[in-house]
Amino acid sequence: MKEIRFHGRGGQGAVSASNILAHAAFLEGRYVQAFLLIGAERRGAPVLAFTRIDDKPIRNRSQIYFPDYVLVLDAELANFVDVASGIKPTGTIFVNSDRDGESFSFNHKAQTVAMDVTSIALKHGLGTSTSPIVNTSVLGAFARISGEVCLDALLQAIEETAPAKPQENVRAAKEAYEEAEKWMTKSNIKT
Amino acid sequence: MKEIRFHGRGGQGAVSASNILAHAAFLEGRYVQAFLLIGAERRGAPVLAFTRIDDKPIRNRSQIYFPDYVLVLDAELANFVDVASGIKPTGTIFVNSDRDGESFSFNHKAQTVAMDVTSIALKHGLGTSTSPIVNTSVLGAFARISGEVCLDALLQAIEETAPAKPQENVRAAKEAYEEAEKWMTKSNIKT
Amino acid sequence: MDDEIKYKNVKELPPMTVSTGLMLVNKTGSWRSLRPIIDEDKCISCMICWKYCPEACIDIVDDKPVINLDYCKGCAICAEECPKEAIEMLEEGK
Amino acid sequence: MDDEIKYKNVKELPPMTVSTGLMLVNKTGSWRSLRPIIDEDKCISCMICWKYCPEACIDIVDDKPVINLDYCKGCAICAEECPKEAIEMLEEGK
Amino acid sequence: MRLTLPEQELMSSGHKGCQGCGGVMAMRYALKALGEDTIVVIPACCWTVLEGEFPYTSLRVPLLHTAFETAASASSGVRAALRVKGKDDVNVMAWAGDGGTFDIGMQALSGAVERNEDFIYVCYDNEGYMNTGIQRSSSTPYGAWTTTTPVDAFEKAHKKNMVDIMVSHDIPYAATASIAYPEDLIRKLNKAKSIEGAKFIHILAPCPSGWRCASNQTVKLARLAVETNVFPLYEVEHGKYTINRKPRKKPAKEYLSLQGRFRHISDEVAAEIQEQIDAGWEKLLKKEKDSME
Amino acid sequence: MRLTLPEQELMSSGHKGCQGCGGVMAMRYALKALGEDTIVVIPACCWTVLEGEFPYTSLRVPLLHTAFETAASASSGVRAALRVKGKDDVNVMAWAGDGGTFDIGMQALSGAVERNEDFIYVCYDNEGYMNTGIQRSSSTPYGAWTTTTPVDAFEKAHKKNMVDIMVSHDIPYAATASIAYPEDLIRKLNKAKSIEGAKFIHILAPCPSGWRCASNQTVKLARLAVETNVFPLYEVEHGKYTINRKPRKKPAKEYLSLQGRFRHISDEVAAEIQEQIDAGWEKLLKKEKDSME
Amino acid sequence: MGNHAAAYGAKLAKAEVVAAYPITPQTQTVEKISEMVASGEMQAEFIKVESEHSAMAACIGASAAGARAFTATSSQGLALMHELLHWAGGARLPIVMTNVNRAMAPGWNIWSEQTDSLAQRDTGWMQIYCESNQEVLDTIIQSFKVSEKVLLPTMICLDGFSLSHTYEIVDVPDQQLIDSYLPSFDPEYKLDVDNPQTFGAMNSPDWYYEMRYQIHRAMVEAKSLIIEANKEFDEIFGRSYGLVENYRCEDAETIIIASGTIASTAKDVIDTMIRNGTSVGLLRIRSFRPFPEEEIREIAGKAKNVGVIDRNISFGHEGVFFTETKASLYDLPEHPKAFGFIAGLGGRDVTPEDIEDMIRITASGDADEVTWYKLKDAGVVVTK
Amino acid sequence: MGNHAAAYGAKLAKAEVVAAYPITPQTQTVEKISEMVASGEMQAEFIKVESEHSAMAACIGASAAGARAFTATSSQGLALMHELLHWAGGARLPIVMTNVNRAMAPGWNIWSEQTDSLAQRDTGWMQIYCESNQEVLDTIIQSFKVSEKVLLPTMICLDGFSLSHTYEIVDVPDQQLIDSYLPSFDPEYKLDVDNPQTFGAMNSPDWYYEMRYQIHRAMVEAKSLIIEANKEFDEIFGRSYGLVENYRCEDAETIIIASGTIASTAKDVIDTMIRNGTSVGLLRIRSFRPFPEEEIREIAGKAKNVGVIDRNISFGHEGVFFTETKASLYDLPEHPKAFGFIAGLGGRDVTPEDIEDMIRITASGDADEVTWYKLKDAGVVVTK
Ligand SMILES: Cc1ncc(C[n+]2csc(CCOP(=O)(O)OP(=O)(O)O)c2C)c(N)n1
Ligand SMILES: Cc1ncc(C[n+]2csc(CCOP(=O)(O)OP(=O)(O)O)c2C)c(N)n1
Ligand code: SF4
Ligand code: SF4
Ligand code: SF4
Ligand code: SF4
Ligand code: SF4
Ligand code: SF4
Ligand SMILES: [Mg+2]
Ligand SMILES: [Mg+2]
Repeated sequence: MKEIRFHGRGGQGAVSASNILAHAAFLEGRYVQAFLLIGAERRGAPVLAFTRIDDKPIRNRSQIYFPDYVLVLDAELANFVDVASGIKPTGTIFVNSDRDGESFSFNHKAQTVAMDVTSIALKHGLGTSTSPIVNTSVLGAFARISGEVCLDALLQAIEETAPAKPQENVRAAKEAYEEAEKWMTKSNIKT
Repeated sequence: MKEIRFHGRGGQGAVSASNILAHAAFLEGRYVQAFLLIGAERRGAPVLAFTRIDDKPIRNRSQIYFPDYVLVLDAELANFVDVASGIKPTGTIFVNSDRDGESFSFNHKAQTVAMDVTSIALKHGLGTSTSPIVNTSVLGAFARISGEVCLDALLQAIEETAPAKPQENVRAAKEAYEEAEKWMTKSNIKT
Repeated sequence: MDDEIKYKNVKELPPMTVSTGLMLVNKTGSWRSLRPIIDEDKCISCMICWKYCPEACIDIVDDKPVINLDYCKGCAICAEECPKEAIEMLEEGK
Repeated sequence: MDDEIKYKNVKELPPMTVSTGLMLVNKTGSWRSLRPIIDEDKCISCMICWKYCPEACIDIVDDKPVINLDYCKGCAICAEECPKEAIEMLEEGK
Repeated sequence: MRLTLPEQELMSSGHKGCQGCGGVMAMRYALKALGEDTIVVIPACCWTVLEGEFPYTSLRVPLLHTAFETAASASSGVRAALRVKGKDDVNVMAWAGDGGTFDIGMQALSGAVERNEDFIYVCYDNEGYMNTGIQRSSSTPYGAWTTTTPVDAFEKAHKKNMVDIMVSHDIPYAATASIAYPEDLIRKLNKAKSIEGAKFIHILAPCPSGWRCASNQTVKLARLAVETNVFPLYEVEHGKYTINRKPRKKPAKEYLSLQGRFRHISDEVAAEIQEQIDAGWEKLLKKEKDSME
Repeated sequence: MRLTLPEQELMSSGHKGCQGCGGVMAMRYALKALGEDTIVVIPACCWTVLEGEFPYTSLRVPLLHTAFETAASASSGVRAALRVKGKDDVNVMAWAGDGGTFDIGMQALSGAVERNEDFIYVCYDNEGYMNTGIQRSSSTPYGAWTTTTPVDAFEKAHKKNMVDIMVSHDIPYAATASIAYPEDLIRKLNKAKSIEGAKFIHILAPCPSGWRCASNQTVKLARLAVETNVFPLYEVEHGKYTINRKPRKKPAKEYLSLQGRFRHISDEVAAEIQEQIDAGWEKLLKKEKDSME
Repeated sequence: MGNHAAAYGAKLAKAEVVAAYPITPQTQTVEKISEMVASGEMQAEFIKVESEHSAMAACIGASAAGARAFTATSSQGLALMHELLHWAGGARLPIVMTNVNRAMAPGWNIWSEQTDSLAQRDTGWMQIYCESNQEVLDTIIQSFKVSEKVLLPTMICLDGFSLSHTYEIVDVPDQQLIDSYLPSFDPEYKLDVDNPQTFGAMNSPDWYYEMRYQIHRAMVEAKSLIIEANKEFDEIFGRSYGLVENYRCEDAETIIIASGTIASTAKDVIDTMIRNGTSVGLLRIRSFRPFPEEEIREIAGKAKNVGVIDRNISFGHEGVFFTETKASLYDLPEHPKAFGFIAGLGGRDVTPEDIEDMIRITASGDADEVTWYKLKDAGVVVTK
Repeated sequence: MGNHAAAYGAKLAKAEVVAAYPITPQTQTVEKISEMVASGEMQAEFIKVESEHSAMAACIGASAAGARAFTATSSQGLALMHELLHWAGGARLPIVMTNVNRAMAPGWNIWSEQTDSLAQRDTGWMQIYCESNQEVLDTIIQSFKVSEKVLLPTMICLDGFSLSHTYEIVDVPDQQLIDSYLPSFDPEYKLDVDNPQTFGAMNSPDWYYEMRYQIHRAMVEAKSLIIEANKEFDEIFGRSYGLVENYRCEDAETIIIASGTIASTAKDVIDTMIRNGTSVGLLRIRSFRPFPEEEIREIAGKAKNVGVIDRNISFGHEGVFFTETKASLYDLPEHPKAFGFIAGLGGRDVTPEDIEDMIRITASGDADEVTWYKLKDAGVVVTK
């Protein structure tokens, strides 16, 4: 089973992201679960969402304490929230940031990957510069980096479940996927 | 234990009568209980009330099925309601009526006593000819005939608990008591 | 709907409290201590008594009011409202 | 009332849900993605920004508005309402 | 012989209403107006008890007894069911006392009127909780005795103005009616029937037991209430007030003095009541005038 | 520097209201008006959640959280307790959303006003159930999208007129207010404080999250609501209407177009809305005039 | 009558705020209090609310603001309060209420049945079932004492009509003695402008669980406080009740468990049967919340057969007292046979003969687990 | 998410009247239904009531008039309906409702706990607790079938957030297949101007008792109908649930009893523990009303130790499942030791590790009768 945690702000789409990811994995024939830790969060406040992916039915309905992946939609959050909490030593933290992954020193074992997908999202007209909607772009990058879902499934999932602008989101995700590809080649990372 | 049942109509004061009787017995140092069988009765409709009197605390809280006395406040009721129901063979049925006791043939064993106390009540200004308030007068007569409570206790009880016109009610009860006395002498009944 | 209904035991009951008979079984004439008597001579058949009777117990028979004493409770509204004072209230049992 | 409250276990709790501390412990500055910057030169101390700030986080210091960034959520109302356009909203982290 | 009301009786004899009950008369008339294709919803009130006892009923139309506060909300459900079944020719009449309307059923009513449910809500008003033995409601008039407003602390609040409140809800039709004027009452119910949406009819229905008067005074009191302007007859269609009767005004005392519940009031209180009635009447006249403009 | 509002802050920073929340501003002003000797009662609404979390609060006055439908009834209890303890100088302020006022708390409010409880009932109106994620309430205006009135079946009912309903209850004082006009708002709360009995203040408090607008538009929208006559500022003292502001009217479109919740509306619907606003304004002018006579 | 006993109890306890709404068969309590407040005999604010829901809300507000609050209701009214019963319990407000037990509609039925109050057993209210009007009055006074110590509300239950409308002798104690027994209410936590605090805010999973535990713990602790309050009451007034009443259960082979007026009537039956040589006793449950688990175990655990009379039904299972009794006897090494009887629903009279019959069935040790006693079923014995 | 599964369930069941009110964490059901009705995808009247109380009242009116009625709520909303829950049960109206289990205020808490619905267990509603969103959807359809046969309403419970807000794979069956499974609602008794009848009139002690018996009897009969409805469902859709789920209890020495999502999580734990040699099984209670007494007896009666996990508390006594389980095992000749665990109140997470721990405590056969599991009490084990 793979467990993924999303960090975002109220209104940024972290919850949709967890659902879309689950949906994508479902399209690949896997069992999935996506949920949120609600604290009746308001617009702007930090929120958490989760996805579980497995090859057999998922019956565990308790929360995720030790994620395999952490996806941070807004790098600013990392200043206030312990985004690396519980991350498995073998895990990956993905941060949407134009800074370098290494500059975030969350956890000595888990690897940190940083990529600026905000610009991608904005390019496709998702949100505004002050509140970009980056969730699908993050997923695109994540799909490539983690290899947990294939691009086609992801794009189909976005098309089927994005709350608005499906095509724009699909395009953004695709571009982010490709950017991640480049980034990996550049960083010499294989999966 | 003595068990008494009252028959009246909604608005005629049968319930007060059962309370006053209980109160009188209480003043004589006895244990008492008074209650009603409510069917959400409306003005004019037949109603039932009950009194229990005993020398020890009364714990039985079920209804009275086999009364020692039945007091009928309105003789007309006898045409529609089985006022003699369950009366003990040794019991007494008192009917407020200007007819003769014998003319009521409720039950072969129990004795039936009839007396017109309506006129007494009216004389003392209790109610109107179309709706006389006879409850205290009935109790006055009952006190004499049954000997279950003494006149003084009854009068005190009336004074303390009558919902209105205490003095008039006291006088009516007293007169009814005296009338009953006469009636008993006349009928050659001793208690 | 007008007949008396006698359930003998739980098996005969409907599943819920559903009333299928009419209260006509309840002869409210027993409540009466005053009995209305219509003076046919005075009556002009205006049917005001019929109109106001809360028991709906004044029948119209041959264009005349006829009180159904099975149900009349003796409220005396008819007597009060009759424009011809054609209704008198007598004490029951007298 | 302004301090942090740390209950360690049930025995330290009050008997019911009673709040005795202030939400000042909750530094809502972390919610902000835009940061208001007051241009002191433009500012005329009208205090309209202070008046409308939903966070009550603009302090009055020496008759001038000073934004407490611990709490400012970056809603930009102050900037919008300032008659002198003396407040600019900058992206956080930039 | 000419009958001024429909002859059909949809309320049977044998019910358990008190002698001379005004609330019973109100139902008799309402059903005469609405006819057989009517479903009645009754929350807790005198009508709950007087209507019948399992397995008997005194209505020849379908009747749903429901919880005290739910006349309007349960009726909404009935209407929705009829709508979904395509039965659009059936009247839904909610039938509640003043307690069930002014007090505990207020919110359900407000909500249903806001939704503009297609139903006729009738409040038969006996100015108190009579079924439980004469307690005050917010319909109890100033000055009245009830068991919860004993004579040394008689009712001090003024009767809530439900018709006005309904009008403030933009109800298509609201009206007052009286059991002393059955023809008018029936006309109003017929009009209500013809209007789509929520309708509110407020019927004054004297209660001999609670008003402490003789059982033969019901109609007389209801009539006096109109003739003294204690309870004016009027209707409001889409905000337009029409006063149906502008009587040559009788003094309130005529009305008050017949009722035991006002027996305790002093001359001053009686004068106050008279003033209030006069002021209320003026206000109503003004509303009529204002709304005509 | 001259402050137009009292300086004292009885609402602290650190609360959890959304960025730019109008409801938060409303409370800030209300407490500035009423001061420290105030007990606040809050039923379920956004304020329940944003106010704080055990063991923290953002109010420096006593606050009782209570069930959704009980703002007015729980406040009645608080007032009774104060009265029995002889503490007559304490304000009791019920603070509820539009859902808690127009809908589920309607009856408790109606009852409390009927009893003329000595309290100030404030409804901060964001025109929907925002705490649960933007569902319609009976305050939601015609034309608006909410999650229960989706764009293909947008809200069709008109906003319930709570002030009128309160006036029909003979309330001593009722007023509208706006977070764009805090001085007026504070004046009204001060007036409410000075009047014995029940007071109702209806504050329009835009909600960026639910109205689908930028967080910096709150004050602007509230101002536009007044300037377009969508939400006129007026007060009613013992039935007398006074309009506090008669703006040179702006077109409603200016107001509507800033809000995502109206994005779907066609020109026809927009025109309808404009008509309704105009009609409402005329009606209000007439009420003012009529009630002055 | 019981309703007046309740009113006098509230008066003697110096309830400061009363918010109540009439309902048969509780109405006379509201009426009597109105009267006493109107005449000045009782110094309280009486809020004439528009529903029971608002009655409880007003009591909550008043109690939170530090006033002693009282209300009274029955059946539908109690049910209408349900959400706020949870509220009062969760808020730890020592409100005292009498509930006249009445059957729930539909069909409408105004007579005695305890389903109404038993259906509130999870709301955090203490529940005391009385068998006499004296007990009603005394319990109100005791309950304020206990409630205010443990910060939990108490519901005092009396059977409709058979107590509420029954006149009997009730000693109305002297106010001064009551005052010496029951101190005035001065809670540490309350709405107070001089010490502003917020009550009932969001409580996340961090501490909510512990808050709930505290409610539970307080109610468990109330057991000894109820006993203590009774003892103290006894010393002054010569009357005491306890959590349960052990009526001649010593060495009884058969024990019948009942509450309210059925228990009262049963005492006569027990006396007669013992006189006739049957080994039988009555365990009257007075406090149902807190649940007197230990007491039941101790008293009924030794019997051979236990019969539980339930004037209530939890549809789809069995009588509530029966379930909870069995559960409390569960872990005894050897436990009695238990039989449940559903009886007296909707005011069906339970006579001494009926009780004797149920005792005999129990004593036989051979019956269905649950019997719907005297179900009109053409003589067929009916079990669940 | 579970809330959408509920909405689709209602749609597939062709609910004709929906009257509902939003509340966290149920809101999305109301929203989804609004949407589907607005778009014409669902043919129903949706009444946007002003409170849950009116929601239930409207459902009562609609159902009495012969329409299939559905609603959804949670916690405070459910509690506000309480009087009308009794009404719907007493009136024998086959309304179906989903309740998202959430803790009761105060303090406000929107997270999972089952006290809200368990506190309704005496109202005459059937209660089914689900462990997955598929089960929620399927159960709505099954419940209309059963409800309409026995004329009783059903409440379907799902844990707040952990089901209501959890996205997972749900098979939405074909409408035609559903139609073949679930016939349209055509009740014999209803408000009908062509056959006027009166519902819910005064019912005196003469027959009220028998009416109550019938409700009870109908619910007991529902047991076999639930099983049947599941079987039939299984034949068409290949899924079946039953009154309880016996998860690897055969010959298990230790059996843990749980419901809802805790039971779901427990399955993983059981598998692991069995793999590691522990003799353990899970009895998941699905139908709490009607109460599956026989099933519990049969499955759990043979174990040595039984642990009951309650995500609820009946203050002053213990967990509701624990009480009722013990009561149902009471008259077995030899019965297991029983241990109660209060866990997960107010959304406190119950992890696989926690469950394993509770199983171990149970298996040890040596623990306090009731444990407040993981109470923050500085390591002290806390018992009731
Ligand atoms: C929730 C609830 N509270 C109280 C009652 C008791 N109750 C039944 S009828 C009634 C009074 C009804 O008054 P109103 O509506 O004016 O009708 P009336 O009896 O006067 O005809 C009351 C208080 C009830 N049935 N349900
Ligand atoms: C009895 C009950 N029903 C539903 C809810 C859920 N609920 C809490 S707040 C809320 C909406 C509040 O709307 P409003 O009063 O307008 O305040 P807002 O959230 O918009 O500020 C709802 C539906 C509840 N807490 N209690
Ligand atoms: S009211 Fe009088 S005159 Fe008219 S029909 Fe009746 S009895 Fe005859
Ligand atoms: S007395 Fe009353 S009930 Fe009898 S007929 Fe006349 S009006 Fe009708
Ligand atoms: S509103 Fe602008 S000008 Fe006025 S005080 Fe603030 S910053 Fe200065
Ligand atoms: S941006 Fe908003 S929160 Fe920050 S200071 Fe300005 S008004 Fe206040
Ligand atoms: S109490 Fe009044 S309203 Fe009720 S039945 Fe009697 S007369 Fe009619
Ligand atoms: S949802 Fe609206 S009302 Fe609620 S806190 Fe956010 S902005 Fe304020
Ligand atoms: Mg009334
Ligand atoms: Mg709102």
